[in-house]
Amino acid sequence: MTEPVLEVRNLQLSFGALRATDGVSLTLCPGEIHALIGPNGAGKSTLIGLIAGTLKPDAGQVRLAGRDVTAADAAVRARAGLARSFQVSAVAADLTVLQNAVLAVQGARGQSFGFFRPALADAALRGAAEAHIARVGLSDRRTIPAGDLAHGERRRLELAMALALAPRAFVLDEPMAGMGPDGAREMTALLDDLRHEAPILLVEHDMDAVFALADRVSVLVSGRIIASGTVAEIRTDPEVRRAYLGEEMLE
Amino acid sequence: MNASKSLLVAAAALAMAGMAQAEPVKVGMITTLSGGGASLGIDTRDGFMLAVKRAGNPDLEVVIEDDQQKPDIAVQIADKMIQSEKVDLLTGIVWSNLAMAVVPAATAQGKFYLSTNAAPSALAGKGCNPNYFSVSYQNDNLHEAAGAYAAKAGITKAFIMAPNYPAGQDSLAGFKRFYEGEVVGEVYTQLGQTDYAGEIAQIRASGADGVFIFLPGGMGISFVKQYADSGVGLQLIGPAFSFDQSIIQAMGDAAVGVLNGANWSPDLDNAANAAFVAGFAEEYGRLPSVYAAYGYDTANLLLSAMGKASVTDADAFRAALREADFDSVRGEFAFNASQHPIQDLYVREVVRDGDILTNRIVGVAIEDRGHAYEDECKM
Amino acid sequence: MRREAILNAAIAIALLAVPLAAQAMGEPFVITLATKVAILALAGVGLNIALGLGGMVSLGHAAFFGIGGYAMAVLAAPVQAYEPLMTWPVEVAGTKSMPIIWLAATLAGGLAALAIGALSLRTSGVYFIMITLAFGQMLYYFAISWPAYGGEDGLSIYVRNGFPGLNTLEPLQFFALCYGVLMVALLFSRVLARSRFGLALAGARQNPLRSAALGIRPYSVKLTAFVISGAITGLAGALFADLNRFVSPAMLSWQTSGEIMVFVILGGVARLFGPVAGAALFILLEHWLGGFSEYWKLFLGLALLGIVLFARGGLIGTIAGREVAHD
Amino acid sequence: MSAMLLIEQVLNGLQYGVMLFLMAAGLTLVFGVMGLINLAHGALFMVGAFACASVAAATGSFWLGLAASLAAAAAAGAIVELTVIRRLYARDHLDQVLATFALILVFSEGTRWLFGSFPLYLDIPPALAGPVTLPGGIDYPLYRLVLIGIGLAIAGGLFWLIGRTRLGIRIRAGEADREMIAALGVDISRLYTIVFALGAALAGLAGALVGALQSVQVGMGEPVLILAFVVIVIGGIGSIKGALVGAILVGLTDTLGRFLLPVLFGAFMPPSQATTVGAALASMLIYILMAGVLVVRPGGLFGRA
Repeated sequence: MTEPVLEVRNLQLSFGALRATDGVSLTLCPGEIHALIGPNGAGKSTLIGLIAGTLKPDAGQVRLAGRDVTAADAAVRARAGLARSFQVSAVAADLTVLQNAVLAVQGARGQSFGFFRPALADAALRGAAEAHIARVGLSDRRTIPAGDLAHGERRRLELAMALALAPRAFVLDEPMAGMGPDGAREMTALLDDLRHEAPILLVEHDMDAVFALADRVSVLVSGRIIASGTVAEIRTDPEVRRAYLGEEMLE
Repeated sequence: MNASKSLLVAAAALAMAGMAQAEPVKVGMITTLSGGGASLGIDTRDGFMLAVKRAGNPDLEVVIEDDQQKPDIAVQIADKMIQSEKVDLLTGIVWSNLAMAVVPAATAQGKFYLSTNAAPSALAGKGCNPNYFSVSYQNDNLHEAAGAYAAKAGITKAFIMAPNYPAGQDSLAGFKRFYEGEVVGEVYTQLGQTDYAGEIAQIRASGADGVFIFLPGGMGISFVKQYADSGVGLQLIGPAFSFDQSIIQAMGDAAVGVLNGANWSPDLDNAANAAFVAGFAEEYGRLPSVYAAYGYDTANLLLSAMGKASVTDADAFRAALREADFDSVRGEFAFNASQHPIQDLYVREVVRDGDILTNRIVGVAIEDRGHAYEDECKM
Repeated sequence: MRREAILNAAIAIALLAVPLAAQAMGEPFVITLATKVAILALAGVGLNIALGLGGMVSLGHAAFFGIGGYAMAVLAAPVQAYEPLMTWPVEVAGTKSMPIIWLAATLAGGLAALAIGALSLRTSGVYFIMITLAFGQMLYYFAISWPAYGGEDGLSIYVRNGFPGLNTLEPLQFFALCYGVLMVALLFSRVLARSRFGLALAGARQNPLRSAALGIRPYSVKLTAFVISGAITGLAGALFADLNRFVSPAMLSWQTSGEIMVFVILGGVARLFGPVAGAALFILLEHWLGGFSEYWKLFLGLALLGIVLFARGGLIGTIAGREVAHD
Repeated sequence: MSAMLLIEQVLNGLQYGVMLFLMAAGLTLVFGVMGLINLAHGALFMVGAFACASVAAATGSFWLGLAASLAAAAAAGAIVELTVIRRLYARDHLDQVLATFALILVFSEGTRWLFGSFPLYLDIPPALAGPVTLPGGIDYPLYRLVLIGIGLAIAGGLFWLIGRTRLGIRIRAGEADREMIAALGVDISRLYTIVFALGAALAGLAGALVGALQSVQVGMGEPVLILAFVVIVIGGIGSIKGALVGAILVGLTDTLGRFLLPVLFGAFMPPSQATTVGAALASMLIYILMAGVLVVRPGGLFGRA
C-alpha cells in the first residue's frame, strides 16, 4: 500500500460535555474514493471542519502528504492542496462563474494581492480558470452570476473551484445533496473521473452513489468510527446494521 | 419668514432723524440654535434682536444662521456670509472652539467680529486683532471673580474642578489667579460627564471648606443635583455660566445659595438694565440670561457706532466702536487696548423668587477689571 | 450597468459644472459647498471600500477622517508659529505643502486603520460595528482632553496650505484640486474592485469560509482593504481640515462616522459613484432643509428613514437598477 | 487616600454599572432575539427621562413620573417597532444602522420641538433625598443605594423572566431558531414587539432614574448608548448575564480609573500635569478594557462566538 495522501490520527474535539469527535483515525490513499457515512449528528461536519482546518482539535494530528498540518489554518491547508467542498453550496453569489473560478486559481497560487491589473485580464489566471470550468461542463454559463445557477450547476462550479487548487486530496461534503436522479448520475460520473486527479474523501447520504463509487467506507457514529472496510464488508457488518438501521427506522 | 435664517429688516417708522451716516450695515450672526447647546444661542439671538427691534434702525440688517455647535459648520457659514451675503460684521458665536475656528479667518479678511460671549485667551493676547472686539468679557474673568471673592465668602481651603479641556484648564488657572486661600484638591473631569459621585466622594474626603466648579451646561446641572443630594453641604462657587437663568430652573432648589462670579445680573441697579430685563420678559416671557445681556449690549454697541461712522470706513468705524458710547446693561463700560471690556466683576447668589429661581448680586469681586493677557497684545 | 455608467458621468460633470457656473455668477459660497461635497465624497469613497467591497460595517471611520485632519494640523501648525515640528532626535521642520501633508495624512489614516482593524477584524457582524464605534470614541475623548493641538478648542491654520503651481486660496482652484483627488480615488476604487485583490475581497465578503478553503485568508484580505479604506478617508480628512482651515475633535465624533456612512448608503452601497451622489444629496438636504426650519434634522431623519425603507440600493440603485458592475 | 474613600468609590462604580446594565440589557435582548442593532436605544432613554420630568412637574409626584416613563418608553418602543423596526429584521446590519441613526435625529429634534431647548427639572423624590450613614461611618446618598437595589432587582427579574416564564422560553427559542418557533405556532411578530417594548421600557426606566440625578436634556441618550455598546461587547452580545457583568466591570473601571489614575500619575509628575494626563487616560480606560477583552475572547466574556 502506498503512502497515504491524507492521514488523520486519533482526532479529539469536545464541545463542553459533548464529544463531537472521539479518537478518529483514517487515511486516504492515492486514487481511491473513501466514503464517510453515518447518521445525522454523528459528527461528520465536525470531522470535516477539523480536517479542513476551520476547527482546531483538542488532541490528535492531521497530516497532508506526509506533513503535519494540525497547526495550520484553512487557507494554508488549501494552498497545500486540500480541496474542500461544502454541504451547502458555497460560492460567491454575486460573482460570475468565471470570476469564482479565477478567484480559486489565484487563491491556489497565492496571487490575491494584485491591486491594479484587472483579474480577468490576466491570461494565465483566466486560461486556467476556463479549463476548470470546461472540465465540469459549465463553459457556456461562465458569465452568469453564480447565485443565478441551478443547484446542480452550482455544485459543479464548486468542484471546478476545488480543481483549481491543483489538489492532492478532495474532501467533499455531500456533493449529491438536493440533486435529482439525473444530476446525481452526472455527478457520480464526474467524481469517478476526478479520482484520477486526486483521491476523494466523500461524505455522502446518497447510498447509491456511495456504493457505486467507494473503494472503502468508514462509518461514523457518535463521533467514533465503528467500522471501516469495503462496500461488501460494511453492508454485512452487524454493528453498522444496528447503528444505522435503528436510526433509519426512526426517520 | 423662517426661523433660522431670518432676514430681519427693522421697521422704518422709527428711523432716527438725526442719523448722519445712512450707510446700511449687514450683520451676520452665527450662533447655536439646535442641539444640546441651543438655549445659549437662542438667548444670544433674542437679546441681540430685542435691541435691534427697539432701535428700529432701518439701516441695520441681520442674517442669522445655526452653527449646530460644530466648528466646521460655523466656518462654512462664515465663508457663506462673507462671500455670498457680503456681511460687514460677524457676531454671535457662543463657544470658544467655534470662535477660534471663525474669528482669525474673518478678521484676516477685513471683517469686524463682535463677540457676544466666547473670548478665548488666544484672541485677547498674542492673537488680538484690530477688527476683533469682545463685548462680553475675557474668558477668565468670571473665574477670576469667583477666585477673588472665595476667600471673602469664607472659603480658605478650596476644592476646584473643571472638565479636562482648554476652557476647563483656563478656568482653574483663572480661579487661582486671585484666590488667596489654599487649594486642597484639583480634579479634571471628562467633558460631557454626567455622574459625579466619584468626585463628590473626593470632595468629602478632601477636608475642603468650599468647592469651585466650572461645569457648563448639562454637566453643571448633573453635578449640582448630585452634590445637593450627597449632603456634603460645603459652599459652592463657580462662574455665572454654570448658574445662569437658563440652567438654574433645571437644578431646582439644589442651586439655591450657590455663589457665582459674573459681570451682569438681572438685579444690577441701572436704568438700562431695568429696561432690558422688563423688555425681555415682556417680549419672550422669560427672564434674560447673561447671554441675552451680552447679545443686547453687542447690538447697542453696534448701533452706537453706526450713528458715528460709516462701516465702509473701517478705521472710523473701529474708532467709533472703541468709544463704547452706549448704555450698557452692566453700567460703566469701556474697552481696553486689546478691545476687551474694562468692567466691574460681581459675585451673585442663586435665590428663589416666588416660583422661579434667579440671581442676586451679593458683592463686588474686582473693580474695573480688564484681563490677564493685555501685555501680550501688540496692537 | 450602462445606465449606471451614464449616471456616473452625469454626476461627475454636474459636480464640475456647478462651481464653474457659480464662479461665473459670482457665488463663491456655492464653490465652497461643492468642494465640501467632493471632500466628503472622498471620505465616502474610502469607507465604501471597507463597506461596499469588503462588507465591513465600520461606524468608526471618523477616527481616520480626524487623524487625517490632525496630520495636516500637526505639520502646518509649527510653520505658522515659526517653530520646528520636532527637535529630537533630529530637527524636522513642519510643512505647508499639500503633497507632503497628503502623504502624511494617508499614511496616518492607514496606520490607524491597521491598528484598529487588526483588533476589530477578530470579530464580525454587529460586534465589528460596535467596536469600530468604540475605538472612534476613544480617539475622540483623547483628542478632547490632550492639551497639545488645542484639545476641544481645536487648532486654526490661518492660511490654507499650498500646492505647487496653484493658488489654493482661490476657491475654484482649491475645488479643482479636491475634485481631481476625488476622481483619482474613484478611478483607483474602480481598478481595485476589478483587480485580483478586488475579487479576493468580494470572495471574503460573500463567503469567508469558502475563501479560506481556496487558500485566501479572509482576515488578511479584509485588513488590507480596511487599511486602504482608512488611508483614503485620512486623505479626505486632511482636505477637509484645509477647506475649513481648522481642525477639532468634532471631526472624530461618532456623528461624523454616522454621516460618512449616510453618504455611502444614501448614494448606494458598493456603487462607484454612490458616495458622490450621497454626499451631494446630503449637503443639498442640509442647506435646503436648514433654511426651512430650526428643526431641520427632524425632516432629515424622516427623509433618511424613507430612503432606507423604501428606496433600497440608494440613489444610484433606485435610478440605475439592481445590476452591480461586474464584467 | 483612605479605605473609606475607596469603598465609597466602589459603591459609586457599582451604582453606575447597574444603571448601565438597564440600558445594556434592552440592547442585548433586542439583538439576541431579533438580531437587530438599535442605535436609537439611547433615544428611548431620553424619552423616559422627559416623560418622567414632565409628569413629575405636572403632578408633583416622582413616582407617577416613573410610571409614565415606563409607559411612554414602552409605547414609543412598540410604535417604532411596528412602523419601522419590523421592516428591518430581514435587512443587513447596514440598513439597521442607517435607519436607527435616522430615528435618533427624529427623536432628538422631535423632543426639542415638543419641550424646547432648555433642560428640564427633575429631582430626587423627597423620601429618598439626602445621605444615610452606612456601617463603618460612610455617608452615602440613599437614592444611589436605592438605584443599586432597583437595578439588581431588575437584573434578578430578567433572569427569572428569561429562565422561568413562558415568555422567556419563547424568547430563548426565538434566539435559537426563528422558523422553528414560528412553526410551533407562536406569533413571532407579536413576540418581537413585546421584546422591543420591554427593552425600550428598561431604557426609559433607566432614563427616568438617572434623570433625577443628572440633566434632563436632548441628546442625553447618546453617550450612554455608546457605553452600553461597550458593555455588551465586553459581556458578549445576546447574554443578559454578560450585560450585567460587563456593566459592572465598566462602571467600576470608569469610576476607579478616574479616581486612581491621577493619584497614580501624581507619584511621578507635578500635580497639575498628573491630573490632566490622568484624566485623559481615564477617559480612554474602558475602551482599553474592551480591546483587552477582545484580544483574549473575541466573542466577549459570555458570548457564543
